[in-house]
Amino acid sequence: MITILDTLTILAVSAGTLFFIAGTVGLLRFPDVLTRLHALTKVDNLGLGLVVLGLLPHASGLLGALKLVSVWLLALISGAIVTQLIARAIR
Amino acid sequence: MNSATLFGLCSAALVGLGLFGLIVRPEPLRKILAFNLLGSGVFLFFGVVARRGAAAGLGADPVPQALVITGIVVSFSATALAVALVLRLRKLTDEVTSGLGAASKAQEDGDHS
Amino acid sequence: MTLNEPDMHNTANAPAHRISSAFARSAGFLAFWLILTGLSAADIPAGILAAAIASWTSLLLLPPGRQKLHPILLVRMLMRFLHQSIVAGFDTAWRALDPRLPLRPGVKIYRPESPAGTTRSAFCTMASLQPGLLPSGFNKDGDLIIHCLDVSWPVAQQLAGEEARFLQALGRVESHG
Amino acid sequence: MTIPFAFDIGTAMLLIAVGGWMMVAQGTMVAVIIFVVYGLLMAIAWVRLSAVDVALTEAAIGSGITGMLLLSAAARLRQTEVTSTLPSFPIRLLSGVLCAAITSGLAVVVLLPADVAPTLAPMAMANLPETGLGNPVAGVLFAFRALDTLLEKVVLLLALLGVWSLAPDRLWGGVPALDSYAPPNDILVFFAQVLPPFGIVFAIYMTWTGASNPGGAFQGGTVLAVMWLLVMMAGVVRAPPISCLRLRWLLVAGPVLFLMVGLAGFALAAGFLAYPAGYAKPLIVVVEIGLALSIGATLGLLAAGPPERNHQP
Repeated sequence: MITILDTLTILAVSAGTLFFIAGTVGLLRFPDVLTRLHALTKVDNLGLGLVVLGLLPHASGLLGALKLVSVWLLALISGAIVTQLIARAIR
Repeated sequence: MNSATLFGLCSAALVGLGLFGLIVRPEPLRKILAFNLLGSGVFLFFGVVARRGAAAGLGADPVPQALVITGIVVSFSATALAVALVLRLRKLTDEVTSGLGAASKAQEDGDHS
Repeated sequence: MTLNEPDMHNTANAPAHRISSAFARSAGFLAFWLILTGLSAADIPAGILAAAIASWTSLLLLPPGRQKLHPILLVRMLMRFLHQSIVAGFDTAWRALDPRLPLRPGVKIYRPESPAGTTRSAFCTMASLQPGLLPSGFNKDGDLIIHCLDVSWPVAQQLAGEEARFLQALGRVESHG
Repeated sequence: MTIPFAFDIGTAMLLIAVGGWMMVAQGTMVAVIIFVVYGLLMAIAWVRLSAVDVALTEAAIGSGITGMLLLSAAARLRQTEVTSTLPSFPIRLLSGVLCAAITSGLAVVVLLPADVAPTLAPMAMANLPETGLGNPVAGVLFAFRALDTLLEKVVLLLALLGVWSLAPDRLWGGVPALDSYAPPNDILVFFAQVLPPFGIVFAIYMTWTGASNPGGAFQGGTVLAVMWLLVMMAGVVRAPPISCLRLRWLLVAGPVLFLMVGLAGFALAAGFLAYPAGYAKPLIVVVEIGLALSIGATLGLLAAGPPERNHQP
């Protein structure tokens, strides 16, 4: 039986996957490394965020949900910083 | 065919690839990479043995797993030593080819005595 | 140690301030520990030890500045930031999937208001998740080099607004210099 | 065919493709980057084989810190990279045939398994309650095969001695060249100021939880090592001279503690590396904490390489 929460999970995780695909398409289509960095960080952050959002209803309690969110936050911040490092290095 | 057999075949292929790279690639750092590929193939083979030994409510036999963990750490230390050797060798070769070798060697010997 | 934060004109921190920020950081790290382990009494002593070591390291690496954070402004800024990172994701995904590939990539220069050091780096990190922008280091004059997906975008205007909000939330007074 | 099995087929094929690509890629730097990707794929394969402890170790050591070491080596060698020629075609063909033969031999071993798969899992599980641990892999590492683990720590130290001894005599006791990457006010400095405290909490968690869940001193120590390397590369903390006495104590603290606990087994329990009944778990946790610190220091210094300049106090 599919509940409302399950529907939310399916929708959000599928949307997240779509964004990962869009990010990969950008990675292949964009003309140079700097523009590819845009595709990689911005689109994939949103994709990961949607996957995390979709998994939240299945987390074990509040702390489990916070664990998922902190995975996303750590990926977000390290992605934001490492992109700048790569951009600086290749500019 | 199950997952364990599949990864077993995968590990066989990786061992072959790593060995081939180790023999054929001439650059030292590429040899180190090939050695790591070969090693990870062997570790994966252990993982398959562990998975097939699943018993007593465990997903995999813990003894090969522990051996692999030890193996990964030892393989890292071997890699670090090999990289240091390659870098030192390259430095010495550069000194010799640029004619500085004799001077720096004399200085080192002076410090030594 | 070569640390650039806190501000140069603020060398002597009041001990009370140091202690309060030590407690705040320890509480934060303890919360992180609880997120990792879940609530279990057996793990709490190790968690307190971990939080103490982490906040000691944190104070060593990043001594507290004297700025007074505005919680409401901070939350509003974070909400705005979240919203913008979603917009950025949609924007870039749309550009990637559009068959015409609508890109006008280029570089723009922005002179940041925030003081050099941790504050400016934090601002750059925020800016790197803004739609279409990617800070890629500084030029010789200390100006920020921004790589943009679309150079027709009013980058300087957008960033100036963001930076003003950012500095307000940190409780810093804007100083033009 | 189920969806997980299809996923496994995808993972296995990707592993072989990426491994092959690593061998043929142009440029050492590219090959090293492929190696990091390969390590992460391998970690996924380990999860699929129900070996989460190994997956964590592979991601942290096999991909993470080995990747960092090889990347910096490739960057250093890039300026002076000489084009070496491949061996002649007959030799390549011969080695190809040889390697294919070895692969087929292994494949036959995989496809014709023993009637009853050999396993020590029931024995490990039967004796696990005596140790008080909940993670059977930790039980093997620190109770049933503790000698292996102790000797492995010694191997790590020997490797470090080997790396150090590659320094020229005049630089002995000097400082590894690490802190020359970042200008001041750089974004890397910001990273090194913000991330390490979280890394420390995570490393302690990994070490602490290793007794009953996947994790342990190896993975926790690796996280510590990476955080230390980060602050040293950003120039926030200076790299220590290798003559520093406190550093050397830190390096040997874990193995010495382990050895002392092992020797105490002669007096208090059945023999070398045996634990007195009822005290196994606290002793193992103490040893793991000491080992995590020493492993962190040793791995960090192994990745930092031999000293390259003299220490100026």
